[in-house]
Amino acid sequence: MIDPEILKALGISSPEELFEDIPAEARISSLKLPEPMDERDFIRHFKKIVSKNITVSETPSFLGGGVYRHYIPAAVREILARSEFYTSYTPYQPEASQGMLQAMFEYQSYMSILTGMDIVNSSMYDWSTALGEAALMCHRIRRGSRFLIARSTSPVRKRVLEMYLRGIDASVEEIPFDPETSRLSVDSLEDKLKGEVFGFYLENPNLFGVMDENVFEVSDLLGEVPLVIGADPLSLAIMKPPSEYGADIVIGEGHHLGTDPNFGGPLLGIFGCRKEHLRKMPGRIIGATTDATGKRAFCMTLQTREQHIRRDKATSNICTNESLMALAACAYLAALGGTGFRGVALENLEKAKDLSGRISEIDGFRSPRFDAPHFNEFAVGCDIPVDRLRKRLLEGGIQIGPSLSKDFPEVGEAVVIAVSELHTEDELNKLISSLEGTA
Amino acid sequence: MIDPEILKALGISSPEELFEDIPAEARISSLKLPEPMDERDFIRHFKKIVSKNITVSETPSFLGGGVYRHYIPAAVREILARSEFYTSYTPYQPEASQGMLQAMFEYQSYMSILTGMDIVNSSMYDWSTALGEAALMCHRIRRGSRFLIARSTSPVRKRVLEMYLRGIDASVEEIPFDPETSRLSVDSLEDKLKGEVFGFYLENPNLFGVMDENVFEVSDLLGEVPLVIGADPLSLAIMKPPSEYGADIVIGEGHHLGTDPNFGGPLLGIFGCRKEHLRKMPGRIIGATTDATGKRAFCMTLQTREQHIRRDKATSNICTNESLMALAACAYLAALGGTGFRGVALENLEKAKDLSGRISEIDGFRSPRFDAPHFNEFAVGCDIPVDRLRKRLLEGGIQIGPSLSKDFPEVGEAVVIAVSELHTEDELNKLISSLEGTA
Amino acid sequence: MNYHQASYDEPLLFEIGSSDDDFDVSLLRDIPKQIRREALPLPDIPEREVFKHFVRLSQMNFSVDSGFYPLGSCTMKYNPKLAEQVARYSKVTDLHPEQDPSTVQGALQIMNELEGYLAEIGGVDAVTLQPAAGAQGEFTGLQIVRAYHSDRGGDRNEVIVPDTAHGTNPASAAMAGYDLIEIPSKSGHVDCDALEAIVGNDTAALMLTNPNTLGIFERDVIGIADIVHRAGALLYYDGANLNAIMGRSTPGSMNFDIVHFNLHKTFATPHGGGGPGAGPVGVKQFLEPYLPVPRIVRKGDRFDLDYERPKSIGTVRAYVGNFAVLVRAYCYIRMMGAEGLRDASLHAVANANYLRAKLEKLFELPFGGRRMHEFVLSGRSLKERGLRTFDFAKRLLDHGFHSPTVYFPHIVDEAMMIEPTETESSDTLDRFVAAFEAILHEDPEIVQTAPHNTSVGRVDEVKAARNLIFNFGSLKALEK
Amino acid sequence: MNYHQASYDEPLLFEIGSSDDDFDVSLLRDIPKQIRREALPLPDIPEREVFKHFVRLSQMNFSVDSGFYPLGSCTMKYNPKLAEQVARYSKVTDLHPEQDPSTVQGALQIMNELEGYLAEIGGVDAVTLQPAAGAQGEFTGLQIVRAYHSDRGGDRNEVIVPDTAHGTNPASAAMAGYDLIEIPSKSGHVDCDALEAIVGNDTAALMLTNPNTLGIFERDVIGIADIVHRAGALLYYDGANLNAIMGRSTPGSMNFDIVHFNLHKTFATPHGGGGPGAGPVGVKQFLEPYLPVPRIVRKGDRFDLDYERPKSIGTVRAYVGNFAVLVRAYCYIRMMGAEGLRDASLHAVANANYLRAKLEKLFELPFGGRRMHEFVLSGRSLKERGLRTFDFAKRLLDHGFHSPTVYFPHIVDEAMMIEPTETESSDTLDRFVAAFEAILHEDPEIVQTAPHNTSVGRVDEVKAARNLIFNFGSLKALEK
Ligand SMILES: Cc1ncc(COP(=O)(O)O)c(C=O)c1O
Ligand SMILES: Cc1ncc(COP(=O)(O)O)c(C=O)c1O
Repeated sequence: MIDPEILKALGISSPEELFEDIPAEARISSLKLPEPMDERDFIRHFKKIVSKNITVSETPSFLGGGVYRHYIPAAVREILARSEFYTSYTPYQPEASQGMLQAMFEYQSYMSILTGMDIVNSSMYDWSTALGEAALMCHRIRRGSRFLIARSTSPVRKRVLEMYLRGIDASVEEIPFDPETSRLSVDSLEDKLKGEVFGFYLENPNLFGVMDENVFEVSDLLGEVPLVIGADPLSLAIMKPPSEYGADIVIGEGHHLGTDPNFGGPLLGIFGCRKEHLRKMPGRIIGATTDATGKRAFCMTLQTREQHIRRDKATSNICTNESLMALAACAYLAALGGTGFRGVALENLEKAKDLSGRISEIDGFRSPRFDAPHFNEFAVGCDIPVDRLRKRLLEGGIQIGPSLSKDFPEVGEAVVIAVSELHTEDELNKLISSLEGTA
Repeated sequence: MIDPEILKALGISSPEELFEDIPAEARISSLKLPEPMDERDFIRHFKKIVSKNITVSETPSFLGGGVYRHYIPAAVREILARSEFYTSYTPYQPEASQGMLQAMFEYQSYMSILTGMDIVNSSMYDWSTALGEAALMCHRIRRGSRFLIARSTSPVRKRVLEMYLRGIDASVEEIPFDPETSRLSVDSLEDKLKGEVFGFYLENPNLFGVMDENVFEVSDLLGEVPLVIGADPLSLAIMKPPSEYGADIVIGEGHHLGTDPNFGGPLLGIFGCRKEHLRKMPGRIIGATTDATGKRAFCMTLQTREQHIRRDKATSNICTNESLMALAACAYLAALGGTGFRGVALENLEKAKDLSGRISEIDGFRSPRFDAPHFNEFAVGCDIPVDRLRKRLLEGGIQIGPSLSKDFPEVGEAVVIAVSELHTEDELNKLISSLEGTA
Repeated sequence: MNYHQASYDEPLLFEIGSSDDDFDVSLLRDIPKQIRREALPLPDIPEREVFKHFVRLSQMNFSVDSGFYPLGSCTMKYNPKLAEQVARYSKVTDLHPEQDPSTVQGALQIMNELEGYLAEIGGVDAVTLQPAAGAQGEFTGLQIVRAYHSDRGGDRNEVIVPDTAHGTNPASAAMAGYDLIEIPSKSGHVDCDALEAIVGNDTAALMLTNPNTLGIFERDVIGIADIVHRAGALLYYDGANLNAIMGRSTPGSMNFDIVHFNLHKTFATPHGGGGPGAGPVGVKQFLEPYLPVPRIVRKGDRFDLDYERPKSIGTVRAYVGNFAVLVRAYCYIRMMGAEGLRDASLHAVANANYLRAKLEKLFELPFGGRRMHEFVLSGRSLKERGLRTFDFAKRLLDHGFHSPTVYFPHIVDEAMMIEPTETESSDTLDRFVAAFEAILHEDPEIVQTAPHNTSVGRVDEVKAARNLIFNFGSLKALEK
Repeated sequence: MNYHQASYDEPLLFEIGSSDDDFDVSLLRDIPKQIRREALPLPDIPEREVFKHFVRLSQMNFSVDSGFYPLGSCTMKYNPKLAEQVARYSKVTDLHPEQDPSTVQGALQIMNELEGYLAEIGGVDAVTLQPAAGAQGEFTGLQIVRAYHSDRGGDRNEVIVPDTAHGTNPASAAMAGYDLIEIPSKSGHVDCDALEAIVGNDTAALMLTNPNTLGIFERDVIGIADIVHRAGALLYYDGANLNAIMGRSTPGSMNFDIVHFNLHKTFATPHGGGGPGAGPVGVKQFLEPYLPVPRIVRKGDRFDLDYERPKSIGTVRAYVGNFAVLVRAYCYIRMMGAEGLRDASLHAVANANYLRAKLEKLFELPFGGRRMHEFVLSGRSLKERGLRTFDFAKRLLDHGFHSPTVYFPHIVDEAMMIEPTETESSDTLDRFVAAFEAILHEDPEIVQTAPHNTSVGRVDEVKAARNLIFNFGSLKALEK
């Protein structure tokens, strides 16, 4: 049980003495848990359970909405398996943690280039909480009671946003989109801007995969009201950085740069802003400096914004973040290089366009549902209820998302179809012929 | 194509100039090879091909004979994936290679304890070539023209032995085994010992899985003739080290300590000997020493036996060996510990005994075929031809080995059945009911 | 001491590769011109260089797998490799969160079972796995507090924390919209009188961890709970210190109402260089209706996701939680079993006290006596030699150890907070003590300029805060 | 230079764990008493300690993945990680060599295709994948030579190798039972006159590598082949240097009869810290009948193993070969394609010449002129400063580079044999040159006592050979 040497050193005769401070009422005699297993048995047990899962690599899946499956180079997987990375923690002692610090600095650098933001922090939990934090940050920048968002925002993220705003008692209001194109209705925005608005959020590409040019008109309208843009970093390989249309804060999801969907977690919340807002920003930031000999070195900086220093006045409560996912994104971008990364983005774009075109030829479907250029996903309008379609496709082993009609009655029966470079011709054909079969 | 800087530095205008020494007759214009693939395409291509394999983890397999499947702890797999180990080479610069050197020293230490040999080298290709090298080493110890082996030696290894002895023009002669127990016929050995015998080789447990106590009588008979013992290191967790019955050289296969069967390669040839034979030994040896400051350090030693120094007078031609497999064995033994390792050996022993008992109850089978204690495998006598049985079992997804009758007509129709801790009750039941079905 | 961390002059990725600038923009023709990117200055780097880069960086990173990491409050225990292995199965990794529940029955079963184990270990009735980390667990818990009170018609606006609380406690309270009340501790304990005086109709909750941040068990926890409950407030347990009591007590049996678990601490999931973690939250039955959606529900043999929970607070992050982390914790708990967990807390506490007994001979241990899984020393006496805890911590790095958590909790002057965890051997602890002793005999000059054996020397943090260089672009501009 | 290799005072495994000596021997009752083991003094060590141990050892090991490894003749190129990944598929690892061929069709197909690719790259007609490494390939080739000659009724007992040959060439010849004849080279080339004079009815084969060990292409290779063939002997190609000519020439087109390939050199399979490798052997059609059994044969869509080859030399090792290594080489070739391989040789040669051009300004390059994929410098001039190549090589370690191969080939005084391979960037090569320059300006004392930045200092190899300590038991006895 316990090393007698240790008991002796502690001057106690029974290990139980170590716990004598626990009052009798608070004690338990044992835990009711399954018997322990050795490795072999656990593997068997576990495989049996997870074999019930049907994965998106075994069968064609067209699910997207922020979580995607992209090809992960073997080298990236190996890098993430380096246990010096994954068994370390927050680099409180920079001298001993230059490896992770440098990688985080590199991640920040990559994301700065993609987003155009002066500073990107070294991760938030996910896109949805990044949105919540962005709204709170807007509130620090410009007090107010109303936060506006484009109606083409993911409902999943919208729900989290509402949760984050509860503490400051602010309301979330939606700006409708153009029914034809799903682009932001700029006029509506203008109308809504009156009053105590402290920020506006728009996703580009939007929930329906549409690349929205109307954003170029937003910044002027907003004036001092901060603009938050949500973007898939992959789209930023071929789309203008949001800085160019006036974003104050850029957020997004980055898990698919280097990690698998993992049933939706862990993810990688990207969070960047312009330098004038720096001190209002949440999350950990790595800065460059030098060591005592003048050698380049990295460390956490501006920690006075953070909870461990600033406590209830901190810009966020975040402590443990998603550093490993940021490392993955960094390694992924390094492995693909600019050329490879742009290549993947283009391939996704083209595949989506082709697939949409093929679906549009099937009776009973309108594709794309919105008449505008799309990135890697697109909405398809359906004559039959999507729930029915979804079920039928599932019987054939094909997975698509839920109906948009629940959250967007004005769109009618429609579903978002996401593709990536990993979809094979076979898989696409299977979708097409299944759709043909249901029409 | 090529960095123009480099061409400039070389003072040439076209890369082709670099190859101008190649005479025109020896040139080729191109290679006929399939088009290059990127990672994604290769994975798809490769998976398609290897999906045709039916593995011994998917279906019950009772194949053994030197290659086995044992449970490999997750930590061992992770250790082997450390690329500082697997992308290094022979530690010619010991100061920069202490990691691998220390691990090899540890491997040697483990194997010394298991085999009882004073020195174990840091690997041969496999058991079969270790046998060939052992015979050549015996020839260096004691010239002669005849090398004796127990007839219960694996035919696979025997064939390689013959290949290795071709260069010294020596013959291989077999000592029969007791037909009841398959133990060495000591009398026959005595008879054969007259003449120019330069060594005797016996596997213990033998090909049929039998633990042979007769070995204790061998050493005295042999006198100055070197005794070579072949052993599964796992059996040495519970069996006496061969040093205790007079072995001069101990060899064996070690791949299953930490690596998968891999269709039979790479494997790990274990090779140890008594210290008086040290300088006649083949292979790389790691020794302990100190560095300039007196700190403990390791390096290759006794290299004057090796090909890179001694050339045609070397004790072997081996250069690239199986160091990574030795590392695996070292990590495996460390992870299991003495207690765990002995536990696995015992579990195998017991499982084999139980299974043999169950088979013995089926009509048409005699099990074990030989009346003696077995380790992890045992021969089963069959009333029907094994080839037929094998085919039938295969249809039910069960794999067993080939008939012994080809190499051992005196044994008749029989097959060796190997089990390990990885066999589930289900798998064993499946074998039993299939055997019942064929009888 | 022969230690030296690996050290390479490793350039930034942007200095290794170069970016391809002659890109054919006509390929972008499907993108509206106005929004089309014109330049993508990301470097192209051969795989060989990328891999070497990260191998080198990894070697320049202190980790649990390379050494002793006694970072107090963080529970840097060893992470079993089996959990890593199974978390890499494609049956785990290749699941999309929006799949139909019928296709993710295995994943839901794992989570359902894990909820059950955590409920048992926490002494609570229901658990949500959604929160991404401990701090988010706190945020979730406080949203539950809010929902509970507002459901009962009595909004309350204050959350009380002790002055030893971890920074996330006040920060989470603030984020959830609460006013923060800090109560000073007394001899390292919650001051019940002060608490009694402060608690009232405005009190929504008291957040506590037990054993507390000093590693001292609040003996009077039941009394504290009574005070809080009598005032109609709730008692929140910060699970960061659960490792000390697993299998011996539970937050539930101490009468806490809400508890978060740090799977990356207590349940051995790796810390990921800063994350991901997972911060499940458990509650007593009466709070169950407020848990976030979706809830994982079991119907006979089938599992489903339930969104129809009228009283639910909503969702705190997208989807069900950090699934890949949950899988690792599931593996850990199943491998340990009840006895294994009980044993873990025993060794964690024994190791801490072993170290405490040795080190209190060298440094002052405020509020003396036995500790649970961690303890806090004061490095005050170093001042006599012109040194600070800061210097001492840096010098420990030279001896091959990670430093303890320093300057926290704030109530201890020059604090060093040490948590060895159960996975360290007494050999390691002895070496750590020897390093302490050695450093106290070293030339103060060496200590003051430490570290010397790390990949870089003492880092100028002031300069970092002054220069504000957060990416390669600015760095290049500055270094020019 | 800020380099330092990781350095830990890492004990041996046997010093970390302790062995359990109160084992219940009654558990061994099924083992005959006489042969039953009584003690098993192997340590029991917690996973935490085992893992830390190997992480630390790995960091104390120079590797391709951590730096430049210009070991001449060894072709230490980068090993693409995809090959590692696919080699770990259970469809690859979980195959037993005695499975029925119908159950290993995928494995046989991979091998069959790989044989074809190697035949094409080597310019030969048939390939066996059985040999475990280059040296075993040589042994196999020489057994084929023997079988061929004896088949024609004329046993021959001599094998000729140049004095620059790698040690395995003479050693393999000796092991195959041949007398060895070494011919001196002339200006770094085979001396054709000497060859002509020596070759005769006793000559079984000439073993050659081209480009040769000095990195010089034997322009007269066709003439050499003629001499050998006229004498009725065979010409053997040591494939260690194949990386220089892939896609531009083939051993076959140079009229070699037999060739071995080093998959761990030319085809990017990792060197494994010393092994495993793989040494397939290719032959011209007339030698095909002699190849080892089993042969992998294709019958329509099906693959089989053929043992019925009356003229076969037999088997050189158990089973079909180092399958897991073959899979990696297969992956490499399929990813590279014809152009990729051609490009590899181009960059390998360009890199070598780039380095050669820079370094010949610092050190003598015997037999001057252009080189192929590697070159050999003489460190003779170091003697003027009281130094040797040995010292220089050690000092390179301090600068973060692995040393070249030293003191080989023997015909060059104080040799340094440098092979950069195609996977190194010009940046790395420039840094390497800078290190050379720097060392030449350093205090000779520092160089003579180097290395200083490695995990241990200069290792006393003489003491190792004197003490003869090969395992922990002896070490413990000695250190007491
Ligand atoms: C006492 C305590 N509470 C809360 C937290 C926050 O947990 P997390 O980092 O998972 O958000 C920590 C983390 O260090 C902690 O130590
Ligand atoms: C020229 C040459 N020939 C043969 C060999 C032997 O190959 P292996 O080490 O694979 O046995 C080597 C290996 O270093 C070599 O460089």
